[in-house]
Amino acid sequence: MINPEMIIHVAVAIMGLAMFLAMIRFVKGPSVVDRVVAFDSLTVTSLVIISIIAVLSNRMIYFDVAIVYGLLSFIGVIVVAKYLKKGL
Amino acid sequence: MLKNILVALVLSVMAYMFYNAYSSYETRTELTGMSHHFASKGAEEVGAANLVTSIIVTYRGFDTLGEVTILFLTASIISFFLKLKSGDKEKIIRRDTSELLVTASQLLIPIIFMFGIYVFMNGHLTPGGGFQGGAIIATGVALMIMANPNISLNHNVIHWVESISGVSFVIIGVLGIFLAGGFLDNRMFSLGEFGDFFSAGAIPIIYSFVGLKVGAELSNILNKYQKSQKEI
Amino acid sequence: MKTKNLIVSFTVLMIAWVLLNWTIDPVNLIIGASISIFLVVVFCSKCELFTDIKITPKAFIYTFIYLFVFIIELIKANIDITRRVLSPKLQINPGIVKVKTKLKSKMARLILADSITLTPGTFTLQVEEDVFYIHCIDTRCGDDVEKATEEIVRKFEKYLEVLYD
Amino acid sequence: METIKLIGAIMILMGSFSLLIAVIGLLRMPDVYNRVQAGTKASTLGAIVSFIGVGLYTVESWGDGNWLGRVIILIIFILLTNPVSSHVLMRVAYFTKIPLTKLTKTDMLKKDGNTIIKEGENE
Repeated sequence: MINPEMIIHVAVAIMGLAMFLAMIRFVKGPSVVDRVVAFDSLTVTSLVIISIIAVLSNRMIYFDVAIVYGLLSFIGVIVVAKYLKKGL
Repeated sequence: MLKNILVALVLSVMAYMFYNAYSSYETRTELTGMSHHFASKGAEEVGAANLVTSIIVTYRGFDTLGEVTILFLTASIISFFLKLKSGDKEKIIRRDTSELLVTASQLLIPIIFMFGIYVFMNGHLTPGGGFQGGAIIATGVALMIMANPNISLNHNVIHWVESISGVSFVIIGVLGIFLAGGFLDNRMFSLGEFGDFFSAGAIPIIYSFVGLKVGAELSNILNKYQKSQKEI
Repeated sequence: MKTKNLIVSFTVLMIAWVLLNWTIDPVNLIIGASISIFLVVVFCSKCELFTDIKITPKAFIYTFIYLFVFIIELIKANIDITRRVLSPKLQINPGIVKVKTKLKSKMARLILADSITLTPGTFTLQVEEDVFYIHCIDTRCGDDVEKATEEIVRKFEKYLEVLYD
Repeated sequence: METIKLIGAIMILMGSFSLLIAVIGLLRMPDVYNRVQAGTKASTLGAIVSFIGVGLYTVESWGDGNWLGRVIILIIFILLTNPVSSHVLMRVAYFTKIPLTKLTKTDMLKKDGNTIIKEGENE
């Protein structure tokens, strides 16, 4: 039988690679929107990683952190959008 | 060039300071006297599953009152300075918000408020509590302001919520002197069963007031920002 | 239908509360209900999110059919994106096309736009009254509005018409 | 029990692949609009599949803990907010006149004359 925890560790490694690649786009991105998109996918990836950490350390309470983080990323994207359109 | 050198200088000084702080850091292997008392007796004395909450609201309840006051002061100062800047004339192009964002925000805002209320009512069981819940509520207000730029929040409602929750916080603290051991003593109500929703005496009530007060203060700041934008 | 809007909003908030607490302890439910009533009175008396929703057995069945169709489309979208992204030569043919929708209800339009965003190769760029401008990663229909509507919108619209007036 | 846990772990793995695809799309696509498309679709599905996997992985504590409720809330939240925020972002990209790629075949919004910009600049 394959150990499920091993598979999760592999998945986390892949997500780490994804975050690294997103960082490249974040640094390179010619426009602000590019950077925000890269940041958005970074956030989603880290949401998943937070939830996996919650599972592995068996702490349900970390899920609240994930929910609040998701909420803040949503608000953050809208704030940047408002800023770019000039005017709150 | 000079600017770059200055920035590099400041950064290196900061790096040196951080290095010093880091190199002199040792992990504590045992609790100090005070924290030993909190860690061993806290759960049974206060009855809250979250030890941090019990310290913030009961043992150090007076400090929390001070922190909320500091936040109030900050909000007042920010609003004072924002009013001054209304002289600037700068053209702001306003485009109407996307219809989808308006609809989605109408759907999301009640749920965000619900989550904020959940966070500060469960402060004695889960991480979070008054300050965090208040911040979540303020996030909801921020979404509301951004989705409808023409909205004007009722100034009086925010002030009433803030004042009433602040006064209630103090009143519960004073009640603690008469009904239990001292100021902000949570044992005026029964401690209940450990880990239950209704446990830890007055902590959920105190934390709800803290949450409402923090939420109202932060909303006040956001509201002032929006007002100052409009005047331009 | 003011009351229907309030009742549906209340139900949504109660579901959120129960999911957060994950208990059906009566005292807890009463607290949740009072918070929900407060929030509904404050926020949902002005908005008209659910005024047009239909609460009939047919609508109930169609909700599940809609979810099924949506999930199939979501998986298809990802296979599509994977194929495009991983192929050595980028096979893209982007463009902005125009489609028309008959839906009037705000909520139905939100669901429609979200669904379009998450389905293969299409993305809602701009919403004006009955016109959606859609950025396609692969435009096959060009400037033909009718054809684009048939291809992109109809598959969701026919279910949403049943769910919302 | 073990099998459900394994299925959950495999779903998390699938989700992580989808997130990787999203980021590769971000890197390879030629302009902002196609990047947003690839990024949003793949990362939304990746997150949802991963959260379902997390929900299945914690099968042992469905009875007492509230894992499942929070997982459901997160899934609904992602499904609702991610398309909306990307839509707002792409709209901003269009209105700040970030150019479309040269491969673009047709632009109906430009042909119709976008009314939103005109209205805005009157003010």
